Amino acid sequence: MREISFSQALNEAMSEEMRRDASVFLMGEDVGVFGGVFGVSAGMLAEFGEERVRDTPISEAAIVGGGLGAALVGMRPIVEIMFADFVTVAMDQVVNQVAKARAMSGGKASVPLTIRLVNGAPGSAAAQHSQSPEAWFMNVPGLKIVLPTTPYDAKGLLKTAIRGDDPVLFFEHKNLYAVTGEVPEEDYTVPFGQAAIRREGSDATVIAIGGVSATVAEAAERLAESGISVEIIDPRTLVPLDTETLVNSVKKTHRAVIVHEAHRRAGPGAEIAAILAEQAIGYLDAPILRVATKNVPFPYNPDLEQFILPTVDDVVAAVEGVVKYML
Amino acid sequence: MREISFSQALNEAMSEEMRRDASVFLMGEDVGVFGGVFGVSAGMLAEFGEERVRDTPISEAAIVGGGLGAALVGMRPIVEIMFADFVTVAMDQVVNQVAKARAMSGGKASVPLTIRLVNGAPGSAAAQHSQSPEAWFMNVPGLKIVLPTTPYDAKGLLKTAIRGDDPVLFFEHKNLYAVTGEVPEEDYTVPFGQAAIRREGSDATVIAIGGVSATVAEAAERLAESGISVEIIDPRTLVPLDTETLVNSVKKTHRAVIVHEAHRRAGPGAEIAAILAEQAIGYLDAPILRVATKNVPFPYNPDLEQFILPTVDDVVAAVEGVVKYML
Amino acid sequence: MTQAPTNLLHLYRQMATIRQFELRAINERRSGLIPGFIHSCVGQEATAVGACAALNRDDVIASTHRGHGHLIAKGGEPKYMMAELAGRSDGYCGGKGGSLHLSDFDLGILGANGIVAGGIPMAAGAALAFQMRGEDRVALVFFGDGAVNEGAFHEAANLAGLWKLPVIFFCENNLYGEGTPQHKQTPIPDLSARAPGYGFPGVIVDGNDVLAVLETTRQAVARARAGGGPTFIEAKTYRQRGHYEGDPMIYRSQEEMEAWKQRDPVVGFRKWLEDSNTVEPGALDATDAEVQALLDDAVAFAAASPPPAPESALEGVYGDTHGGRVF
Amino acid sequence: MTQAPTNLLHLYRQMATIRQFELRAINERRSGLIPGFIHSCVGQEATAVGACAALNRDDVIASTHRGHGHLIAKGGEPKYMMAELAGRSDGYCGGKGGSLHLSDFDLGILGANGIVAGGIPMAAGAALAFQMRGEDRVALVFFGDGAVNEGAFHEAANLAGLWKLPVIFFCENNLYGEGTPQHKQTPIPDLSARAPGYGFPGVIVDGNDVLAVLETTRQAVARARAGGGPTFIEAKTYRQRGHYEGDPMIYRSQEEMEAWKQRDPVVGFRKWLEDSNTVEPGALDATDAEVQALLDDAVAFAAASPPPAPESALEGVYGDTHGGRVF
Ligand SMILES: Cc1ncc(C[n+]2csc(CCOP(=O)(O)OP(=O)(O)O)c2C)c(N)n1
Ligand SMILES: Cc1ncc(C[n+]2csc(CCOP(=O)(O)OP(=O)(O)O)c2C)c(N)n1
Ligand SMILES: [Mg+2]
Ligand SMILES: [Mg+2]
Repeated sequence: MREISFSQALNEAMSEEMRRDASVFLMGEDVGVFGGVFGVSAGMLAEFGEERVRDTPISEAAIVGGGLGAALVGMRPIVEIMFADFVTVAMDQVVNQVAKARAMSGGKASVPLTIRLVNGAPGSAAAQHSQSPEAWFMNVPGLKIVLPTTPYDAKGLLKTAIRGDDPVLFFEHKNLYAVTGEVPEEDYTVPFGQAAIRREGSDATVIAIGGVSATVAEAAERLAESGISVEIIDPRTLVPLDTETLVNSVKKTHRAVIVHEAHRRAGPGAEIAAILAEQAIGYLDAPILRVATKNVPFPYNPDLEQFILPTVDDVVAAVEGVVKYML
Repeated sequence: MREISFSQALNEAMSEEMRRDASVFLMGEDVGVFGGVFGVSAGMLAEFGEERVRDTPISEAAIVGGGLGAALVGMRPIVEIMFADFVTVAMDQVVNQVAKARAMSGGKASVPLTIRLVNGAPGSAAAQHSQSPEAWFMNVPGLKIVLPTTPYDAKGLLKTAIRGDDPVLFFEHKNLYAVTGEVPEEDYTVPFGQAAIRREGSDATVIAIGGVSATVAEAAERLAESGISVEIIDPRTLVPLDTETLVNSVKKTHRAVIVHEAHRRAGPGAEIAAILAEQAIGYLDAPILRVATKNVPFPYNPDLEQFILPTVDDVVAAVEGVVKYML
Repeated sequence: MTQAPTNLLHLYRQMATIRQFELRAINERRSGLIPGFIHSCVGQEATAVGACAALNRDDVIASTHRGHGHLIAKGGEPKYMMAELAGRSDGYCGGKGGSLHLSDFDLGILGANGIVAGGIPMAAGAALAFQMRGEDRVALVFFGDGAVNEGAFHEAANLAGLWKLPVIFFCENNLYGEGTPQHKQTPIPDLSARAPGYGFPGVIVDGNDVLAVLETTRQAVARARAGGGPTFIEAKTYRQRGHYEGDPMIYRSQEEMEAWKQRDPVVGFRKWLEDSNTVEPGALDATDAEVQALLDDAVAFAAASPPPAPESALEGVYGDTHGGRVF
Repeated sequence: MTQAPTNLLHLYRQMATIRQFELRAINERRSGLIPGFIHSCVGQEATAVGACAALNRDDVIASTHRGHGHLIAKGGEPKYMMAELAGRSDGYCGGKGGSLHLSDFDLGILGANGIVAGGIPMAAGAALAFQMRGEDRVALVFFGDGAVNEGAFHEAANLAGLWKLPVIFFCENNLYGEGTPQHKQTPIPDLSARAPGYGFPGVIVDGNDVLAVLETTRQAVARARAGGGPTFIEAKTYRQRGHYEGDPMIYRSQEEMEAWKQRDPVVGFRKWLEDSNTVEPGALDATDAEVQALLDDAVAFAAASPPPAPESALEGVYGDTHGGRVF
């Protein structure tokens, strides 16, 4: 099968959906002429024109709220928040308007709105351009939350988001854009709420959320060399969450380590740990560990940044810890 | 000792600090002439005047950001967000400016800013006036998060917030304002990071966060009647969190139930469950349960609202569940 | 009063319906039928009716916390509204929205809103959709004098001016935002003076003169339909009752309130219709009687409507449930 | 050019320092000394220097992502700035802030900012503190043309106009926000036209003429000190380089860039000083040499400065650690 980049996969998903459905359009800061700050929408302006690939002022609340209004009257907007850190500017629109529109209307309002956000740290981008805020939104009922990790999933999950009737926060990790992988030419979608087992194993379950996929894969390789067999689960969507697959894996391996790049305290791993502590407690042979970004704003210096980020070493140490643990 | 209301305790804390320190002032929507929508600052305008008890336009970002700027040049502002739901409008200021100012400056900036927010549901206030968003901010390093539950704590914790050099989100639950309790006349403070053991017990630890205190106390009474001895821990501050007291209690009782009014998914209970699943796993004789608001926006109808809120029955059932549980 | 070719009796009927709706709702809140808060628009009937009379059925409005009048003027039926205020299953939102979140997408009512200025971006977004699809439709958004100081207003106004969106910014300037007078919220006497900063005209109209409001809105709507872009309409009016029912109103004088009562829009229009012999003799009395009957029916309908089942709180949050999984 | 009684050579020295700082920083980024992004202000030296020359040392500024010039003009020392850009321990923020978060509270520099418009409310807040304490100090906030479309600008401008705060809103209109020209972001030609909507004057100045900028800012500062409230200064200028280093600049023409280079503020001011015999012969060459030496030292200083210890990432987030507990 052909291989394309994660970025190209997203571009294809948007372009194909825009070809098949006139109600789909893209709007955001520098998504048009510039092709997106990370180049994801490169070439789309030429194909679809200024109306449907729409450069906006720097007004995140109006971008998200505008997308909501268009969605409420039948469009299927895709809006881009250049860095996930800036979703704070549009927070009221996301939390109090977009997320709740359907519920407040008694189920009648339909909000087919996809909000693409770029998260992730590496690169000395410092405290305001590095965050992974997905956990905040897990606490806001009404949203769906997607974190693709492969080009295949990126395309298939984005199509599901665009075609669905609910608002979706679609997080794209900076480090993944250049990653390549197999993506079919034919149309396909990837459903929400189905975790992917990225690697089968028996000694410990590692739940790898979003951009840490490569870190975890490398750790698993290294652990395999020392005879530790790791099962890697990629939830793909945090809301809805495929609890079953997570719990079943932990029931099999009896050990769980959760890895993510969001800050550790009250990050997405907290919810997953809590679910396991409720639903799999009797099967656990070790503490549930979380490997995540330390609880400080992202520092600029790359060594400090690296120090607070979850690393391969951290994952290896955590897995070794749970495997060796004696209750 | 004299008894005063929670609301009066807050009023006293602010007034006394304003008397002793000219750099303290209060600013927010209708905090002056109106005395605060919930009456917390009643009478303060008369004593301190318009300069220091400052009615603002409806501009939450400017209120919080204004407080930040004043704090950076040596004031100790208290700003009020009328309903915690509206902090979304000021989210960028809270998350990207206030929380990070010190860290981004290499520890040099001092941000003695207290942000008071009114959280909590009961009363058919519906989806945009009922939320308890404290968990979002637990995921934002740089903030301290306080949830007082008694008049004594309200006064003492608010004084600690005002006198401290860090930004504090101070959540006041609507249901608590009218609660009365003993409060000394003399000056005192309550330190952050020290949980209170509200009731000692041996069969299960119930961690009661914020406004659910009465619900949990009632459940404990009821459980006592059927011979189940509950230990109630009130963390008082979520950041810093008194992990030690929580873990020690669970090591003693071997069972944990966490109760809060924030939505269940990725609420503050997730983090606490995760901590226990890491630090007390070997002591647990039952799943860690969370009793919290169900994962839907707050409905208007009071029965529906009641249905999604954590109730005494829910707490009783959860505790009975963990006590009867056989691993 | 300005003349305009329209069904004047219909305008009167709508104004009388709004007035009666408010008075009945206030009563029914006291009687216990209505559980939540009410922000009545008594005194502001002419803005709602005049503005909506300039719209077609397929045009849309976005409304505010003080939205009952807007809804009725846009075609909302009192019985479904009253049932919603009572939290019943036959309400517009099945009892889940209440006063603050009333909506009806068939009637082009995108929703009341609990967030000041929260609905403004969505109106711009709906207008964008109309423009992109080449439809002859406009969006009109109501907001108060207090709302013009929120960032969401600003961002949406700029976007609408930039893209010449068919949206009307309709400001009901009732001189107060809660307890704070306009001059303590904004440094300028006329809020419409902000419009040129967004590249579109701002006009002032007597908000207690329904025909003047209608004529002004018609011109704005015509301009919008013709591709001329937005207009900011500032309608000077007054709310005769408290910000919410129960408001002690310590922030304004008896004289001021009395003076505005003399300019009551409903009484005034009725008198004008009578004095000018514009309508058949007896038609006004007949209309009043009709309205009474309509409201009697509405209250009876609401009281008879079954409450929603508590478990229904869990429905209608998402458009699908992904294979039956609830999350 | 406008005349103004000031040390003209000092102004030139500052402008030349900024220019050289930027060019050296760009080089050192290529060389690898500087790890993060740089948004250079080459071409905008006159705004920074002219504006800050009107301030006293105890006045404060809030800056932007394009803030190096502002810092130097307010007294920032190139060596500590360069060390910060290099992420070293001797940098202004100990290597934790980087270009986007440079600050020095002793010099009244409240911080660069990674959030467009993010620093505007804090400037208003600092001005509020000065006003409340009766100090003869002002705050000046820099922001770009793109920033005036953010809600934070609007809310802060309204607050400042309302309270007549001693704050100067200094807009560096360089015609673009990233790749999007002003006319695709705002419907009005002059951004200063928004100021009357906030009750204060807006003035336009040639942003490439340092003396004109100085004179205009002086008037605004005098007005602010006299209690007259804010002024919006729109300085028309141009950034000669990309939005960030590496920007392909596909969104603007070679001709446009060339035309503005002809109006280079540093070259122009130097020539004027030379031609008008305002400074001693040789003084300009001597200054250029001084500046070169200063920057050589700065780079050497940065390169020699030890990197912070990775573990120091965990420090400086809070002002205290509550009895040694890290959280
Ligand atoms: C973002 C936000 N801030 C504050 C409030 C609380 N609040 C509700 S209505 C209101 C006053 C609004 O004033 P205005 O816009 O003039 O409308 P009016 O009530 O006069 O109709 C306020 C402050 C809110 N609902 N949302
Ligand atoms: C809230 C927010 N939105 C978007 C960005 C991304 N961004 C950084 S600079 C910039 C352009 C700013 O334009 P302008 O204000 O004119 O300043 P200039 O870069 O021209 O100096 C944008 C969109 C950001 N940093 N913050
Ligand atoms: Mg008003
Ligand atoms: Mg610019």
